[in-house]
Amino acid sequence: MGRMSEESHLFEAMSVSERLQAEALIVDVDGFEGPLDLLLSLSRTQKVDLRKISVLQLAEQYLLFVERAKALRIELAADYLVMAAWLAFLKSKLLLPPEPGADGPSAEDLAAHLAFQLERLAAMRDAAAKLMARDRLGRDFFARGVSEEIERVRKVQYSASLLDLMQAYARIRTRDEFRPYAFDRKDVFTMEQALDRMRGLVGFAMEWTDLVSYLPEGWGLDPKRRRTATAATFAASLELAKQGQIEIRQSETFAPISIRAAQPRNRND
Amino acid sequence: MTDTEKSLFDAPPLAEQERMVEAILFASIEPVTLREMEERMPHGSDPAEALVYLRKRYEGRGVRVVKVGDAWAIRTAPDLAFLMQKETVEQRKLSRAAIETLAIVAYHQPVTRAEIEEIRGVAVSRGTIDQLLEMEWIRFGRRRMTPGRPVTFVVTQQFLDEFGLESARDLPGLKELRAAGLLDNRALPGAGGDEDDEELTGQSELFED
Amino acid sequence: MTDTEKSLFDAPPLAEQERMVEAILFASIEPVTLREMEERMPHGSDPAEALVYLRKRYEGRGVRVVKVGDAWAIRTAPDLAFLMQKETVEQRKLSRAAIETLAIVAYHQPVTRAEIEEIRGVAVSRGTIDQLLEMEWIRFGRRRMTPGRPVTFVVTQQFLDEFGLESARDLPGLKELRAAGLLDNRALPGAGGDEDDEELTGQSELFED
Repeated sequence: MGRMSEESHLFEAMSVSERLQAEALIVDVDGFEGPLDLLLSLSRTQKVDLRKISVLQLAEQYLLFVERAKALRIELAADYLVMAAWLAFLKSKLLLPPEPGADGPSAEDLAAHLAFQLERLAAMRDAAAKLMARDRLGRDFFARGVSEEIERVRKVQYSASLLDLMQAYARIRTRDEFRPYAFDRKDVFTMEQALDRMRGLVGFAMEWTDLVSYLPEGWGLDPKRRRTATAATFAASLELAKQGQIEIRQSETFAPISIRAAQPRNRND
Repeated sequence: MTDTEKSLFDAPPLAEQERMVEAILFASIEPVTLREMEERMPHGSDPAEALVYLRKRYEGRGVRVVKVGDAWAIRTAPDLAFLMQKETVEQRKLSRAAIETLAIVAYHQPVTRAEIEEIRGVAVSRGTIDQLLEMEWIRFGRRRMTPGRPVTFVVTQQFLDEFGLESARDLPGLKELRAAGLLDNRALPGAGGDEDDEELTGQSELFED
Repeated sequence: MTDTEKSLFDAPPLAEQERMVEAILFASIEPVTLREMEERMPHGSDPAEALVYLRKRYEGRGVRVVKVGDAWAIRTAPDLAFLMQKETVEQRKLSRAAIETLAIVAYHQPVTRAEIEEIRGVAVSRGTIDQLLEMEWIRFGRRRMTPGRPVTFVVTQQFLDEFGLESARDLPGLKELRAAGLLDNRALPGAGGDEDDEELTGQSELFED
């Protein structure tokens, strides 16, 4: 009850000049940067510290503003109307006694938050003005007129190792023989050889068998020969797997690789 | 040849280093970081120490040695602005939205677009942010570790240079605003309070170093 | 300028004028004439006199006040010009032609250009030789006592140092190259030791000096 009388009291307290000001605001609606900006302008008419502002009165002023805008058929952006709805809700909450056991923030908390938002916006406005009033580069103080270009000196450092040198020399010496450089193939097991060998064998591999067991005889002991044979056999099995003749698996990195002949049902898939 | 070899072992005397820093700063329009100076000066030089002396030397002179973020520059004394009409650059007219957005980024950094909108109570147009980015007054900061990982904005060294600030800590009235709690990003009551903790890492980060 | 004028217009103190000249010279893109300074400074100022003091102040500093034509400017002290250079060192692999040429010089020194070309089977460009000379990996040896008295090339001490060799004799011979798999055994006709012997005669001249 007390609040109701307070409200009407506030209405009467609005002087003629304040009413005129409120009307001027409507004409100026484009000049506002959103509902919070409008609220901040309206709050100035209260001529009090923002911390002591009457949010209820402010809500009234805002709602009045929106009413007048409607009367003048001024189209207000949606966020102005959202704010109006929220302020109407806040106003009713402020005027009515709190429902016992009601959830959610109290009307006072909501009002305090709105006051905080206004104060923060005002503070930022003020800070922005102070910022823009500072001495500015190019207006009040100046940088060096001309910069001395930093000359980029690119220094190339060439390098070569002894190995490069020896390899180069070896290359020249081999070229002297007028024959293309060729590997000594005595200890090289080629993929073609491996393919030939495996084609004959995989047909019998019904179970998973370690790839190593497919290495040709006499190639497993000397590390160099073993390496080339392993590489060729592996490459050959990849080729056979590609052709669908075998399956290949490895349980994890560095684990033994196993192969077996392709299973008929898999071929039908 | 022998000189460079020598300098590998002995840094030049401090007075020489001061001359070098002086030459480097005079030669550059942009602020120069200590690191850049170090890279250009002979091995073992300590530009930071040389700067202490250089700065003192230029006190009260027509030009001053100023700190800009983590870099240094020489700038004319502001009281001599009247001599510089010829050099004056037309200041770009900024919209109210741009000025306010800039101030919010400076005072609340790192700040998300949603937070800027929350403070101004209105949507921030793409153009406003773009303009500030283009002027190199703001830049993207780290993403916020909240749902959606929104980008944040922070002010640049260029901004500090243009507004004659040593660091964002020197923004006018920053302390008072902090003390008044006006840099907090208080959430609407009942809208979940998680945001507040997050926000405390805002400008407060600036005070820690 | 008379005393009456001076008092009438109340020119700023000389120290102030010095500051002004300093700021003007600093901020100007081009060198500034005395006349221009005078036009920009408060009435009654005497930039010429201020310049005398300013010049003295910058004596021995990292930057100097210099006269450019009939105008004035602030410029880096010449002895600090090295600060205005940024040296970037780029590591690059020596070209194949250069490595081969170097190898031939190392194995066959002293060797003439014609001999290098004969061994490589292609012409050696002037640039390749120049590059190796410039890197101080090869140098001119004695002239060959043959018609035309061609210059010879030998490797330098620096080359030996950089490649970790006591002398060019330490370079692995063909046998070792072969053993290291760098040479194809069967490629050599008459696979005996002839080649090696031949190689030794190539290097033999080395032992003489």
